[in-house]
Amino acid sequence: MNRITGVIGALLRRRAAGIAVMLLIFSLVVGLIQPRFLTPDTLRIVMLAIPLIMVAAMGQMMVLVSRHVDLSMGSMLGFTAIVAGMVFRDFPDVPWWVGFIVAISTGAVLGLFNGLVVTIFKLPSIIVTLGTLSLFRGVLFLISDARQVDPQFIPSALIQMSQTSPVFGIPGIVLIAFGVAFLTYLFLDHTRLGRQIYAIGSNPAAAPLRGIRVVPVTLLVFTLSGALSGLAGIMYASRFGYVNPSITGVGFEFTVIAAVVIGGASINGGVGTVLGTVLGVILLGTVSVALPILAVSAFWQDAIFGAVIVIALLIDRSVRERGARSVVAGHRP
Amino acid sequence: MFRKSLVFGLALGVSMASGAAAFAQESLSIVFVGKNTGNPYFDSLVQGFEDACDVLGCEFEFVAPATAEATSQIPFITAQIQRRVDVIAISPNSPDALNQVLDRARQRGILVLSVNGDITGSEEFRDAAILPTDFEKVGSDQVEMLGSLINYEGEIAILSATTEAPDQNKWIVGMNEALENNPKYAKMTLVATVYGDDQPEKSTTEAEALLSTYPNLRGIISPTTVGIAASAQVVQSANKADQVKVTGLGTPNQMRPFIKDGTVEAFQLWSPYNEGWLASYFAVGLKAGTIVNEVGATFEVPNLGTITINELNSINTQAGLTTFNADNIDDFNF
Amino acid sequence: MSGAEDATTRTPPAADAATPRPRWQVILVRPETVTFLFLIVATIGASWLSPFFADVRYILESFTFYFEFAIVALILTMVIISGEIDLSAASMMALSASLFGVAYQAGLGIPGAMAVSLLSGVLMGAFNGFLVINMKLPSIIVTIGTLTLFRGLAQVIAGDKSIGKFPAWFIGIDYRFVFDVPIPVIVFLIVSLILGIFLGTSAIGRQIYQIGTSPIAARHAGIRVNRIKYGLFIAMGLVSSIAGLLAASRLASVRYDLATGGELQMVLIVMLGGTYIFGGRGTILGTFLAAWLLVVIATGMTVANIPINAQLTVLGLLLIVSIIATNAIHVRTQR
Amino acid sequence: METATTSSAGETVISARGISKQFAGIEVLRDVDLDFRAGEIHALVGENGAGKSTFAKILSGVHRPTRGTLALRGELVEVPNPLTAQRLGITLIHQEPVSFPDLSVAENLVLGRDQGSVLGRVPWAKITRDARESMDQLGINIKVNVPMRGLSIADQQMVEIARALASDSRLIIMDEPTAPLTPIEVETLFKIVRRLRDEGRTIIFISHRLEEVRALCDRITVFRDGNLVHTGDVAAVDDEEIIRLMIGRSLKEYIHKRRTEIGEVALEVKDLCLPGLFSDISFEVRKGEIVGLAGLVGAGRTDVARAIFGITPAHSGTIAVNGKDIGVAEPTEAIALGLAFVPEDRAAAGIFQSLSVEHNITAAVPGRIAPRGFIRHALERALANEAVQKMRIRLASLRQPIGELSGGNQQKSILARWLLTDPSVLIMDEPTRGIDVGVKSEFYDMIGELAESGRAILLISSELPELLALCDRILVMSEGRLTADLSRAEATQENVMREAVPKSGVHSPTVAA
Repeated sequence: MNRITGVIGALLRRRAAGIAVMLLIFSLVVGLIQPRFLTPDTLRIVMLAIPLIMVAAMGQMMVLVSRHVDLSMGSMLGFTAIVAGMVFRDFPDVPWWVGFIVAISTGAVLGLFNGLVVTIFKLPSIIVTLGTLSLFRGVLFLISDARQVDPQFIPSALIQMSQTSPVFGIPGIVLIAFGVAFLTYLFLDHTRLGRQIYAIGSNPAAAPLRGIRVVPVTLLVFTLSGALSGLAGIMYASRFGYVNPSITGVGFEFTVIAAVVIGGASINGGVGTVLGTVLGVILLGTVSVALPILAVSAFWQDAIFGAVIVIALLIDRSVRERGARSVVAGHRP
Repeated sequence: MFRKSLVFGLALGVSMASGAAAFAQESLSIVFVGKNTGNPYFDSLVQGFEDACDVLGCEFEFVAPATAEATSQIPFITAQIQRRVDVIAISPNSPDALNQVLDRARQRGILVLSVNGDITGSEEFRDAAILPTDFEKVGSDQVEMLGSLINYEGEIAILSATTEAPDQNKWIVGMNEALENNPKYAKMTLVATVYGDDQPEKSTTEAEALLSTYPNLRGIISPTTVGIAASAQVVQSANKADQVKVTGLGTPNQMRPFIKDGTVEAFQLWSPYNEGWLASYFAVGLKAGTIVNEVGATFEVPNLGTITINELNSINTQAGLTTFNADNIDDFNF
Repeated sequence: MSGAEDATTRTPPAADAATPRPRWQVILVRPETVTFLFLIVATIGASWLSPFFADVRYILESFTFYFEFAIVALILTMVIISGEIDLSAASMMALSASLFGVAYQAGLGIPGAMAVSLLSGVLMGAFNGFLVINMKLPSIIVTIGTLTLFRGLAQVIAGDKSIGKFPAWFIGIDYRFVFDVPIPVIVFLIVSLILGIFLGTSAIGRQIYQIGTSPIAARHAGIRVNRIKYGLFIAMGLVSSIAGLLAASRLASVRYDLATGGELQMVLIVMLGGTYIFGGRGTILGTFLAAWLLVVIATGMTVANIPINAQLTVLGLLLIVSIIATNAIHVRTQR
Repeated sequence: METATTSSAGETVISARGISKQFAGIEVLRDVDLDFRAGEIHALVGENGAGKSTFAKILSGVHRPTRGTLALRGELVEVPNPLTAQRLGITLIHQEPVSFPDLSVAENLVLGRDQGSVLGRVPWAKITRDARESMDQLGINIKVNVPMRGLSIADQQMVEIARALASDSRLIIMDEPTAPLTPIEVETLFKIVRRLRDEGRTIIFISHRLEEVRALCDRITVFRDGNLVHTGDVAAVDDEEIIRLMIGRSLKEYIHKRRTEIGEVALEVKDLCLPGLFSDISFEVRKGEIVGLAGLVGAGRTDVARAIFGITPAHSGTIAVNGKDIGVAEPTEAIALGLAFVPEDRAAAGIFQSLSVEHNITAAVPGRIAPRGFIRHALERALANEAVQKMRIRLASLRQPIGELSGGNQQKSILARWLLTDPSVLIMDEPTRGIDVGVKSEFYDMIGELAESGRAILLISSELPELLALCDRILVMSEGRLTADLSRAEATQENVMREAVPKSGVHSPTVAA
């Protein structure tokens, strides 16, 4: 019995391979039912559907690896997108790239705020970010005066990033998404700081004993999560062409968390790979594109995402059976 | 612990005793309860109210909940009842969840107007409905619009809001009837009706699926502002503006770039501004006794001319839809 | 192993006689006292903001809008005291209410539909309990998953149509009065009283605190930790479905988006009431007071026509501040 | 086995002067003066809580001394944190290896050791190569690119040692490193340690086992009650003397003298199995009898106790209390049948730290304080008061959080909790761990009294002298099996140890808890 579970465990541990296989099977099944699914066009649609999730997922994955979670991403996305949009609206002459700087730096500040509350008051990040989820949304309503930024104010250069680009026809935001994934990979796997994030998540109590400064690294992780949400925010403006305070980013955090946990990042910290996360995002994107092509009601989407989170948690547990580890210990300080 | 709650009750009671007496009303007070904040459509509607009240000397305020969820307007209506306003105008988020609270408002002598959308099936819970146009005709108008863009032939699809959105469904019924019954549209085939839930992400995915599933698609009608913007965006990024025509209902500000770059040739809507303007005149006239709220009655409104009260006490601000295209879009800002 | 432990284990006998804090201090730094003071300040502030606020009838009527969340928050208080959390309650409300609506439409009649709804609540609660207790997953992340799942299922089952046309006797519970007090207020008072007595004086109530303080020690002391936690999660599902039914009665209709975002308000009420996010501390009284505090704040701002923009900010800020404040109070009084 | 050479006259590497440490106003270490020389293996011994671990933690920067100074080769140094200690060449190898389970062995080796910019590139190839090299140097066969999670405790211990070596530490402190190791592993470890000494490094070896101290160490320092009571060459003192120095008096004072007869069988365990932890456990404990359960850490003693009490139930086998066969799946059921269990980890599994003494004492008897389901406070107060008096618990108020009490009084409260359930079988797992010497003797008396009153007692302890003094019989466990059942007459330190050491040579079962 031990050997069998060992084999399954080994397979599951190769999470990336597992997701790739799932992706393949899923695509084939959908393709059998609806042959039109297996066309290059679907690939294009999927690629356009995932960049925002991918960018934010990199941030969320780092947060999970450090044994935290960030529920405020949707509000940070909306917040940064509105701020960037307002800059475009109120200063029509600024070039498109200023939006990137504004959104990313605004996001970084919001993320830093999350990090500070978590580290200073030693509170569980999940509750803190649940609070800032509504706080940020409220402030975003205040600063935007609850007004939408209309498409006419979004620079066309920005809009064009979501369309066919000179680089093999791949849209700019797709390139950005994969670029961010690659940079995240370099950062997490090949820099000392990146490894420290894993160390903190793997054993927070021992990290200081090895000279890792837990508080600054944690702050950095939350700041990065905010900054990447900001990048997703400006990409939202590019992709959808307008920013609405009450729509933009609502519920986004759940999609991102679903993608990241499918990708194999553990809620217990210390585990998570860029490759797995990228595949998780693609799988989720493929599912959401396949639903309308199969003419399945969009109503199923949330239920499927919810089920996916629960199932991914169960897989995570079976892979990393931690014996007598207390149920509550996870969210105690 | 319950000793403490008693103390609380006392404290509340004391503070209540010193509560305010009724405030003398100087002029008519109108409150408009929107669907939700951040909905650009209502900016223009509110402007209509404000301008009319400037002329008429009424007091106007705009409130709206954060989400368009069914129950979210209830505390706002109750608060307005408590404020003893004279008129509550509301864009209802639910056709039936508001019935009881609206009933209460009317018991207190408050005039309740449903604006921009009706509480279909619960009409007895409001005094009158101010609707932008005759909703029965919207469907056929939209089919005609798209038909004119594609020479009345080819596959078409509808991208709507939610499956149960009452206004959209009424219009979709109208579209289907026109397509079936009018020989003019015999060569147009409706291949799909899909729903984007008025969410940009879902609407975009649905529109993309339409393009991918129906390679011969010639046109998309999207009778909702989120849907038409998403459809236009999808067609634009797929470089299929020549092949697939997008039209529907949208606001000029939302659609301006697509009109400018030729992705969308024309779309339609009405004037939300006039809804606010008309509602204010109607309310003030009714309260002053110069207008009778009876089916068939008529009254004059500056700029809009003679208005007739239709069946179920519904009032339209304009007969047909306004069409926006490259020629006139810059005349509008909402 | 750690220094702190060395200290406790090696305390010379002389250090035993630490004097406990004076009683007045114990009472004054209780989080509930803070909630109560806030309530008074908020009531005065709201009366000052709008002359229309200070009206008992109006406040009682407004309470009915938050009543469903408040009653769920009472059970949530016990769940959080036991060291767990349940964020899926608002979604459970929506799914059970949607099932109620669909069952009624299918011709089951109100009693049958209510039974379906209550049963679904029990099952959803048991499902959460299963994932947390048997699968040993952290409740906070599990219930975020089921939050999405249950809401999604509600959407699948009920679409986005409004299901209504319930018989007249069923609807309008918020507009029935006993001595001018709406029935929901009376229900809330009675339920608070019962749960307050249960949690404060029953043996199981005591065990809930002990579980929240240390689940391992509780198990070693023979407390049926898993059974009690299961009970709490099921109670959570049951009370959510009851809240869903009450909302259906109040609104005369149900939709899948019922109580969207309600989990935040529920957690806000519990946190405002001074319950410790890490478990082991908190009272029903605190939650009871906090429910009124939320009503006073939200209603005060609404009747003063303060834009919802500012309201959202205030509530978000309130949640963060209340967590930080109760945390600080509990950490201070820990030793 | 090579005999320990007497102190090679190495120069003094580190010297401590007047080191004192207070925790929350309580002095746990008093004016310790101690020098360590290059090229020596120096044993630190003492009872639990004597201060040896605290002293080691001060040396390695985990704690800072309240008073006193450290000098490294004559120069005064500050050691504010473990990283500084590391840079000064001081490494502490914790009793339970501190590792990062999700990171690879190689990465665990370098973490915290690598200097340079945090944004600097991680030289993976070099890290892996170096890791292989240091494993080879130690002569151990561990794959360096697998996650730490899968390693046995012993292997993790070896990785820790490799880490200390790789960082070129001159002073290596090992806190009870042999506890989870098999004899073969211990031998490997000893070889490595001797080699390190021969390279001129200093090794501080904290241990409970005198025979290990004798086999390995050059000098010995004995701590008692926060004081340094003796330093000298190992060869110059005999075991008897060391024990006397450690506990301050002769053990013989404690010996439990039986006054009543041993009665019928109270607890009977048959063929108890829990795969991976223990198998084929059969024994019985009679009324009035004190039975000891001895064994090394990880031998499965605690697991057997937990299984009997229903915390992690056994897979097969039977347990009978007073002749009644029972299937215990929950502690609640065990309690109802007359079992009681004082757990090893008092802070986590015993007390409710922040709750009052009163609530702690009455936690196991909800039925007695709440006859109809609702608590009657007068009843509860009376029960708690009576227990406090009977157990002579010293406290300021019953409403005081139990965390404020001393370890001994906490433990008495736990015992008081169980006496309220009137158990017929009492299982105690390391009941005297972390308790003052003074209170300890009180405890021994109490255990004796409990047996006198006809209760069956199963006593798990790592302090052999304690078991030898108190028990009527001693059961010995090794590698999850019962290896001996020794009567009081047969039981000697040597006999018990011989049965306790693993025979198989493979790794001891990993401790689950």
